[in-house]
Amino acid sequence: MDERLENILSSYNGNNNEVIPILQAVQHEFGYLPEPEMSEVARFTGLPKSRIYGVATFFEQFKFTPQGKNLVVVCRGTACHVRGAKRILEEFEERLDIKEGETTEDLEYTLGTAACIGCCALAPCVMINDDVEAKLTPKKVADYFSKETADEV
Amino acid sequence: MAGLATSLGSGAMTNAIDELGGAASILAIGTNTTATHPIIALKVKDAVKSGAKLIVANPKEIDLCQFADVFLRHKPGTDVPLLMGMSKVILDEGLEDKDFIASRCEDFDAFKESLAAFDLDTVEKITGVPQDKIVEAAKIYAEQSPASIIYCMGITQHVHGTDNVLAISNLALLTGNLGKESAGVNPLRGQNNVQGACDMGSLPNVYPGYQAVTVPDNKAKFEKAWGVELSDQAGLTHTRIFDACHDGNIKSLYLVGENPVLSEADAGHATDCLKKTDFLVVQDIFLNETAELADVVLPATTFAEKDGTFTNTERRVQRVRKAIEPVGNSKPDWWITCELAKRLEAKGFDFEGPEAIMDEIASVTPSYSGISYARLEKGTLQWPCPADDHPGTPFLHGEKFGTDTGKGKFKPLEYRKPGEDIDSEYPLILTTDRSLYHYHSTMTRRVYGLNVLDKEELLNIHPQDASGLGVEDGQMVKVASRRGVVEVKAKVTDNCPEGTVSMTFHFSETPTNLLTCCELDPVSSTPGTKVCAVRVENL
Amino acid sequence: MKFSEIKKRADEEWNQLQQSSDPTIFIGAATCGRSAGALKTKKTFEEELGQRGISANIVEVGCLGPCWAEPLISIQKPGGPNVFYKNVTPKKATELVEKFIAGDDPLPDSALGLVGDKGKYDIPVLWDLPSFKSQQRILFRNFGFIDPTNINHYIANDGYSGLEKALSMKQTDVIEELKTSGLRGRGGGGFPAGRKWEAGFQAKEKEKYVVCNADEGDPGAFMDRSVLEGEPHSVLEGMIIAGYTIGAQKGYIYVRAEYPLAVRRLQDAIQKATDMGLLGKNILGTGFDFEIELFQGAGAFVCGESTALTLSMEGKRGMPKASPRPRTTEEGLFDKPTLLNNVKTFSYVPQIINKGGAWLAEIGTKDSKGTAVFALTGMVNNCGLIEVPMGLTIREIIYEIGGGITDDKTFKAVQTGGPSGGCLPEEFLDTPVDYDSLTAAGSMMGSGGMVIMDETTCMVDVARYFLDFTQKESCGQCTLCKLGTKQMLNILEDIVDGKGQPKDVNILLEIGEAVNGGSLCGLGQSAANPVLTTIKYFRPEYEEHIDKKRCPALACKALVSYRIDEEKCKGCTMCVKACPVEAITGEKKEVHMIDQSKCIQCGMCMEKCPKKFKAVECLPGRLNEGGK
Amino acid sequence: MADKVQLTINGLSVTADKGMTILEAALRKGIYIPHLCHHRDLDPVGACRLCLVEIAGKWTKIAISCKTEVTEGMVVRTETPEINEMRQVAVELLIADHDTDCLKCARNTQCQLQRVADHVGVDTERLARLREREEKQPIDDSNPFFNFDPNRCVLCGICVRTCDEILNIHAIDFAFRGLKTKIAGFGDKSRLEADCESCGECIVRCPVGALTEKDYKKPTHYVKSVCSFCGCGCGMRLGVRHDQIVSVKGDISSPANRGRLCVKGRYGFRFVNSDERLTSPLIKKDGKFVEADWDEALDLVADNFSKNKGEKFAAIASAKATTEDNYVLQKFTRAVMGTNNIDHCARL
Repeated sequence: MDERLENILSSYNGNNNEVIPILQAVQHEFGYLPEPEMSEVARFTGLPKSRIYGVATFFEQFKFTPQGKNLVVVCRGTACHVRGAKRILEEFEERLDIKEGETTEDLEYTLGTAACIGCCALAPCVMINDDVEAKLTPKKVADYFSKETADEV
Repeated sequence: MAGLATSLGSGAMTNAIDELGGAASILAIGTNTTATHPIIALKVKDAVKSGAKLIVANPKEIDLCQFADVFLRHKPGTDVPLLMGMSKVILDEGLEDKDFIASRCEDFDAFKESLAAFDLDTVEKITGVPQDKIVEAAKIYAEQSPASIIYCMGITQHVHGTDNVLAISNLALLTGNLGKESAGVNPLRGQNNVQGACDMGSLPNVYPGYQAVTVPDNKAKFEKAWGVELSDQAGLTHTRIFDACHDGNIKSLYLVGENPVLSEADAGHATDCLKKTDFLVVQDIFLNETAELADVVLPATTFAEKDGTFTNTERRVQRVRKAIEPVGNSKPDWWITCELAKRLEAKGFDFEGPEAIMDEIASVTPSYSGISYARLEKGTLQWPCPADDHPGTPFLHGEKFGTDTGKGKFKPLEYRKPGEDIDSEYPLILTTDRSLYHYHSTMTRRVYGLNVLDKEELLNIHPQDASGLGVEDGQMVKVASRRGVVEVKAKVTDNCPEGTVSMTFHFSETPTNLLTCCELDPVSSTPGTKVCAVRVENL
Repeated sequence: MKFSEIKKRADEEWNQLQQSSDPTIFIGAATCGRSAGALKTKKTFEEELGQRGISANIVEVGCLGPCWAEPLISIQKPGGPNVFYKNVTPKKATELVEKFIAGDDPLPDSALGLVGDKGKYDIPVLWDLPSFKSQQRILFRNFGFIDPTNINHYIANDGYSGLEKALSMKQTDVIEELKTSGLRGRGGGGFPAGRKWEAGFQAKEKEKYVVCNADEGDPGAFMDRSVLEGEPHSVLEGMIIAGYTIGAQKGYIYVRAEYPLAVRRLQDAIQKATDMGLLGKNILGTGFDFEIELFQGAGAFVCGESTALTLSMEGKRGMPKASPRPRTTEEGLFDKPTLLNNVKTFSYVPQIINKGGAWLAEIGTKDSKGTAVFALTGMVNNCGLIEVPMGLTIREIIYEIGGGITDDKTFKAVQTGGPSGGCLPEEFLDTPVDYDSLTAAGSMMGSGGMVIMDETTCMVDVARYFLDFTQKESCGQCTLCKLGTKQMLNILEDIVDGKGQPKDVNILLEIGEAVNGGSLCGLGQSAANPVLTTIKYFRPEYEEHIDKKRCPALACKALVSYRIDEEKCKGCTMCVKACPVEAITGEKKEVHMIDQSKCIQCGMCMEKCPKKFKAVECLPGRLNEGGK
Repeated sequence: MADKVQLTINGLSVTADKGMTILEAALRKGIYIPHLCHHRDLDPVGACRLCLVEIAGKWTKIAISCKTEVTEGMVVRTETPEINEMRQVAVELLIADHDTDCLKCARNTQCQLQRVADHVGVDTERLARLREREEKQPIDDSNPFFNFDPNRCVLCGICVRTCDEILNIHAIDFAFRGLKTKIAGFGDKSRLEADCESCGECIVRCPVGALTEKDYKKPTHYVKSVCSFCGCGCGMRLGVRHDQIVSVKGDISSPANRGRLCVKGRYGFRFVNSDERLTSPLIKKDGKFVEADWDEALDLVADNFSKNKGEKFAAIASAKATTEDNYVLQKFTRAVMGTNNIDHCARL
């Protein structure tokens, strides 16, 4: 068993109600849910593997492929929608050359959406890693990337 | 079988399969139930779902372990100390059923004395099972009544298989878990009709209904019924018959529906014996490995082409019905044997059909007296069914045991080393098990889909052992015992404990039984195929 | 420790801050403040004060409410009032330090309002402002004033005294107070809290649970988050009282993992309450044990539904259980009796116990007591969190508190209740907000989102938006919700795409009624609401899309056209260069023309046309190739 | 009669057992209520929303009949205009999402969706407006005994519940969410790679053509018999067509298995009609087998046996053969050959 997984499991008892917290910890550690780790979680909790998979795939939070270093989450909330979130998403898709839910080939960015990140008064907004970027416009998105590129140079 | 017959008076399952559902605890020892008896395994899981406690005792981590409250992973061949250790815990904790012991059992003191040798320290050392687990299991078994034990070849196929069985019956007697619904000792019989074959006296020492051939009254009864004189000498057992063939003492062997070249322990030896037999008649549905050696092969029909009955592991007699015409020129087994008898000018073999045979069975077999095709048409019957109006018997020993005294007999036991010793040359223990997808081989190997699902023999080996030998998952290895060598693909898995490897024996391409040991249990003559010393080599 | 001692120490700490000889700067540092840059502002204050060698107290506080004014801070100089400043960027912070803290100019232009004695300041009193005047702050009473990570701030402001009082009461008396208060569940259903607690109390089993539903998932709603971030102890206190009342020893808070700050605040609050003996074993020496654990939801809207929520806590897929089934108070988490309430419901409880049920019953309407909390968003000037007495009208909320519609546009509709709610048109502006009035109008209270829409919002598109959400969040279990929402969405997409068919509105109504009537869970049974209410109130807009292929709000790309006004065009070629499909022709200094057959209605030309010309206009409907 | 309940369904007086659901009571009375996700062996989930009924009372309510227990005096109507409208929409939604190439489906005429659609009827105009699922999903034919066609799956969950509740294996479960929900094993791989034991219990219960037996031939009739593999002795019904066994069903009336079968029992019958079956007696001549007729073979054997009576003879019986076969063989050994040298593989 992977040592990192062993560490995670050591703080749990293997009860059924720990399934989601354990998967969250695994995802936090590995960046996604690798199959061998999910198998071990099944064994640890004494639950069928297919059930672990069924639970994991039910929730938005869990990913099954490696994710980008930076996570961009475009809010699709009502307030953001009426203030043009769709254009923001399109701008990110264009800049990153990926579609919603995908990861760039260099594993730098993953682009996602959320039902609402709860910053409605600052709509439209986007969460980049742990930071919220408020009152975005397509231009601000473009600026964000030119700044990134400039930083690299 | 010999074990339970001595201690309880009957070698069969004491309870009906359905009763497992009502058990408060179940001890499954020496049985990989989900693979060998899938439908009984479902009952066990049902019981667990409705609250029963499950104890699994097995050297291998089997599928049933997922449902177990306690998993006792004892070393192969250490069943006696494990079970005796549990008995000792029960007695030490005062959890025994004193009334039951006093009123229904005998020889308790000698048994109690023999328990002294099985203190927990010793038991832990021999079995490798931590003490607290043994205590936990003992308590569950003693306190969660009714308790049922199920066991299979993991108990019987040992050089001291009879001791193993007696250790089980001791445990059940000690806690009064016999003679009532959902409480009992249940050997899960392997073949579909092994119970019927035993009931019918396809055994060297008894007539139908377990009536000993050496008892003059029994001999007289059958001489009268069959109108001939009979031998008063017990015959040879299976393994001895093979030896006698080998030595030329037996000239003619009439072998029906078996494939010893693959299924017999130390199969190399068995093949030798058959080759040396003067005249070998094989009656089967396929030209299998054994039939290849025959002088004459007689084509029999399958169950689908004939009428008759099978008696399942819970003593349930059920009707088999002809669904299609015999394939080609094949004939039912009974018909072929009767034709031979007629050619030998014997009387009493002109049966019109299976129904007439059953009528004769009922007339000479007390436990089948009440069974007829007419009754079976309405439903199944569990023997003993001694009269036409008897409903059959779901569980045995309700009033008294079937022993000479009517009492359950405790048996003092001692620890004896398992079968073959390992040494530096043969450092691993090979134990045999089975696959869900095959039953022996003659039939299932001829079903395409089953061979897709389970296509080849695999040697299960613990990662630790594998890395020590430089063996990787999926590679071919050589397995050698003191009797033979086979090549097989390795499967690295911690289902197998360290020091033990396992294989099935369904594949003629990989004849596992070339390796196994045919040292016999001194009482039952069962070979100890579950413990055999081997060496694994990287190819 | 006795509660009186705890309280004494807390009061001391609080008074010390209040009477400090140093100025105190309160930074609104909830998620909304942080996203607007509050932490940078805070850092600036620290640096500026440090450089000047001014000693001051800097306190992070929860959200006051007016998100439009973030970053929002307040400054209280010794003996002076607490002055709130809006949109405090680092630059503004520097200015405030220089002019107000170091100097004496309170910069009235940057101020929002003040709390306390007005004194010499020429700044309006905060509570007198139109956007606060009709608010009534019960849940929010401490928001913006106390440090949520400082338990003593909470205790000094009557925190945990409700618990102390409850622990001395009989369980049935606690329930009586709740019943008297008329408090109804704030999760949306509006079930009377007293009756629910009573059912929990009466459940026979020994093992019971209290669960706080903090899985706030409605798009446009963030009230619960503000409570968790601004005053987490009030939720804990309510839960502990609940545990005492129904006889539970364990509570869980099911909080969205997408609320990291709220999670941290809760963890901190649980730890501090435990350390003080307000949570855990033998609470306040009464022998009552209660512990609270956090459970982070893994992202599924449906888990806001009670059975889906408890299932997911048990490590299962959050697929709601079909009725008939036992109530959660009989069989909930781990099949044990479970009292499940929303964050806000728990948060009301300490004050109800403290002040008595009759106090809350005074506020609000006959059947809806107390206050309503809304996240007021959309096309309204003052976005933010508001707390108003039940019964206030929608008009008052929008035009007084909200400060009217953005850019002086025309109000078109208000959406409440999240994806399960509905859109109400202008004629409902005078509807009082309470459970029953909103339901009667065809919408619902929900958990408190209120989105304002103006003339530029297309109602068909709004319905499509909500359906898209609901469809994506359907658990996938039952036929009607899973497939019905998808088919409705398909039709709505066709309509906004100009491919609507004459019978579409009827088909939408038929499917919608079947979905609402026959779905398995509460979410499915309200999934069609956005479609049904928009059809009910804005049917002509649908018909215009379908029959005339026009989007009157100019929001549906496929149903608008762009045209260059020949009079206004100066031939600057900005639009020609901007057009991604080369649909615009015309040389420099010549009037440009859009080829309607090539145009994809992206609107880039309109965006790029210099403001001084405003030569590109957007028209409803598609022009033919000749531009007619 | 304390354990009986009297109720009215569609004006008919119905007697039901206490604890029964309305759906069970109605079906037993011969009143059809459309349903897809109900199966008598499994716990109800109420997912298909087809079995809605109206229950009269202080507040008349609509409830799913598969989960609502009967109560004394209950008045139920199964077909009101309101319910029919909802059902019709549900059926149309299912049809639009379903591969409707029925004649090519192995469950044609046995399909519950067909039955429901037939009963409820559809509004063809509305149905035409619904969009079919965009992309067809590949059929999973990896298992040698059955196929899984996701395009015909109605996600009733009967297979998942069967594998869980009846087999306790739980090889498959629902995976993903919403419209993407599907039935999958761990990692959404092929069925062959799932923890599936191929017992076929789910194939038997699938109400539509999603799970079907490979190379299925419909039997002309069934013969009750017993499985010939292990000692469980499962009762089975052999499906016969012409001179072949073409399928096997579990026998619900058998107390040994109550209708359940394992992979060998359900699919292992194919050895019966194997090409490799022995069809004629064989006599070894010069080391090679030569076909013989019965008389020749039997005469040859009898001739040899007659010379080796007594202890020079032994018989090995078969635990696969019938009890009657065994009786005859041991009688032959003892009464004709004069020896007790008979045994079988009881110990193996």
